[in-house]
Amino acid sequence: MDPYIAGVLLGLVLLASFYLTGRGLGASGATRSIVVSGVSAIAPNHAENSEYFKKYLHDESPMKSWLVLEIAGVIIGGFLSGAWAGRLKLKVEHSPKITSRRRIMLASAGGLLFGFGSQLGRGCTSGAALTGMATLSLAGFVTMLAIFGTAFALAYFFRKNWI
Amino acid sequence: MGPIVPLFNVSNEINLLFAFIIGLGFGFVLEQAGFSSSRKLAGMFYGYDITVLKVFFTAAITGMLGLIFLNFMGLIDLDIIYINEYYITSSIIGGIIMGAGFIIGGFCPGTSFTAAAIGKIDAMWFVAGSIAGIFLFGEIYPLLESIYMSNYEGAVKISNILGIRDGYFALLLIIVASIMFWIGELAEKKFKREDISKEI
Amino acid sequence: MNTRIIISIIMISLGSIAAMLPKTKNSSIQLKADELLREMKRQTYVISADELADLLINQDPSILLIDVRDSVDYAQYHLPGAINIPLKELLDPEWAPYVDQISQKNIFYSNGTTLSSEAWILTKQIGFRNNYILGGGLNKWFSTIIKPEFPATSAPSETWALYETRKAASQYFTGSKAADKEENAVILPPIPRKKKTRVQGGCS
Amino acid sequence: MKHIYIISLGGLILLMGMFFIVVTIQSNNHFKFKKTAREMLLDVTTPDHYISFDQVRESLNSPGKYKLIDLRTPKEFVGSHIEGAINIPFDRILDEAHEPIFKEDLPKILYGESPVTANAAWMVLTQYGYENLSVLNGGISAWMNSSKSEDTLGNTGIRDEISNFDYAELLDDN
Repeated sequence: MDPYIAGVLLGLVLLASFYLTGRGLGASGATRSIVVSGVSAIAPNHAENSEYFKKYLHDESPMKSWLVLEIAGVIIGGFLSGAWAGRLKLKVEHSPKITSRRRIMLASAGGLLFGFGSQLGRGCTSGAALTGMATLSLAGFVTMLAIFGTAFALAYFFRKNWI
Repeated sequence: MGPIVPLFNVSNEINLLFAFIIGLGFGFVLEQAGFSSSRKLAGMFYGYDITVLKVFFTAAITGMLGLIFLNFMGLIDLDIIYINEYYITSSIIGGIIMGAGFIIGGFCPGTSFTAAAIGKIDAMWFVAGSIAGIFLFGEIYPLLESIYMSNYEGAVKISNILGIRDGYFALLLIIVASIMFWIGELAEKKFKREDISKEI
Repeated sequence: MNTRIIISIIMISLGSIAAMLPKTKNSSIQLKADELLREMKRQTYVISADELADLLINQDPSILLIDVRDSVDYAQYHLPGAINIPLKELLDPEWAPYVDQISQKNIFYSNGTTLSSEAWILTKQIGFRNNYILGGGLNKWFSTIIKPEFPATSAPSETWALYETRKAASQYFTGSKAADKEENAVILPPIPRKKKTRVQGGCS
Repeated sequence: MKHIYIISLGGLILLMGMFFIVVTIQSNNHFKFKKTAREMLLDVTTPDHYISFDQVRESLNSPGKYKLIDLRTPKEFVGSHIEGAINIPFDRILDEAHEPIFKEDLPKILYGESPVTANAAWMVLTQYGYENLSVLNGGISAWMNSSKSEDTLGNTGIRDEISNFDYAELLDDN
């Protein structure tokens, strides 16, 4: 699909989300709900008195939150689109220069950084940057510039992993 | 008259149904745009494939123009729409850490779920990593609380800060985006990577 | 034709239109003159004295009587369970939880219908819902419910039936039990409508 | 050649956009109230817009200096009305046709079946921006039988809001 058309479609999905529910898209919030429900399942008292997690332990279960349902939709939507385009295949995608083991290490390290950063920045590229820019919020633009700026700055040091 | 859920007191279950349907669209479009491949995502930083830039900015601009026109026609009430709160230090530091995570991991949370859905094992590891990252943040939160909460500016809009109308700022952003698209396409020709683009 | 140029041209022209849009403060709830006129014409907001007597006798918990006269008249006499919001304080924020809510039925009343319909017109046009008025006010209430006039002997049976119900109602309101009705008339705590608060969202 | 096609596409969108803005602004401002609810509340809580029957009777003998407006339905108007009055039914007061009448800077007196409808019309018209409007302090029926006996009220209180009973005392003796 032509990227511009995909961009317009994504914009319309974002608009539909605003019109229907008054809030934009998000992703890292769902991962946090997974973590919160995991921690409260394994060590309930620890979750109760942990400064950060208890904020998300209000009455109903953390898994019954807006973002978790949205991410469930994302996974199924992605699967359908992959199936339709014939891209369903279990594999590790990596540049020929690195081994898949190294790629997996990098991916999990990147995930760790992104998870940590998304909590600190109150949202990831879709939650804070994309939604923030659509509503013209300053936080959106600052987060977007910080994410893309740092990525561009560090690109040189990690070029072997990609090119 | 939007937004529907808050204005018409729609029940939570229907709100969650909306979330699922919106998620379906979100996931489908992300995958169709090719965001399920980390090498395509990283292409933007190395110039060989700037799909991310095109999709991301076109989506943001479409959403922005949509909100402006709907508001003008009285079909949506912008006082109720969620606008991200702006905490200066945590937005910047958080963004920097996320930027590093982006260039190292190759995904962002939304795209990692999409990629994991079509079988990318590295994306699954990315999700596992982000779970660990969030857990880590939760554990050392008391140390970071001061940074997390410092200089709160409220849900401030960039057009208010610059003192111009929303539509006016949208026009400026569109012009800047068009220039970036043009430069991006030049870069794509210059840093052409035949070997990668046929793989993705 | 390269899609980038098409998309850019379309977006630039849409953007320049957006730039020309005036700053609209679309208060989504301010009624226009013709809309208000239509609402007034429909008269769906008027409750008759008989209906009110019925509601009070059945102790319908969802109604709240609001006396829009000033405090002197209110102190002299007010309907059981009524609260006093003088007309000039109607739009004060302190009364907003009572006047701007969607869970209960407010019934404005005054001696006649002038003050109560003024109160209704002012609240209706700024989007407050569930507000009604007592048709005829206390004058009508007393002349029909408290002191129902004796129908002519030749009157049809319905007027007799109506007279009987009104006589019973009058007993209810003025009989021996009337006194304690004053004290235990519970005044509903206001259930404020979740007004235009910002939706919670994002990933924070 | 291609570029002209593109420029015209952009120009076309621009023109459509301009037309669309003008139309929406036009329809948006149509029938918009000039005064806010709070301003109206102040006007209403200082009820100096009522005119007593005597004042109207005096002005009857100087035609042309005032305008009487009957808000009832044409049928009722034909039945009986104060002489010299013109008929604008309540739900037609905002029609364009009647705009010149309300725009005249003559004192305009509204009356109807009951002073409540006249007062309601007065509120809508005043908030809509018309000036020099007042309300007959009583309905047409009260005016009809008051013309014989002299008018006791003057324009001190709103006739409709006077309590016909002494409520408290009435309840005690029951």
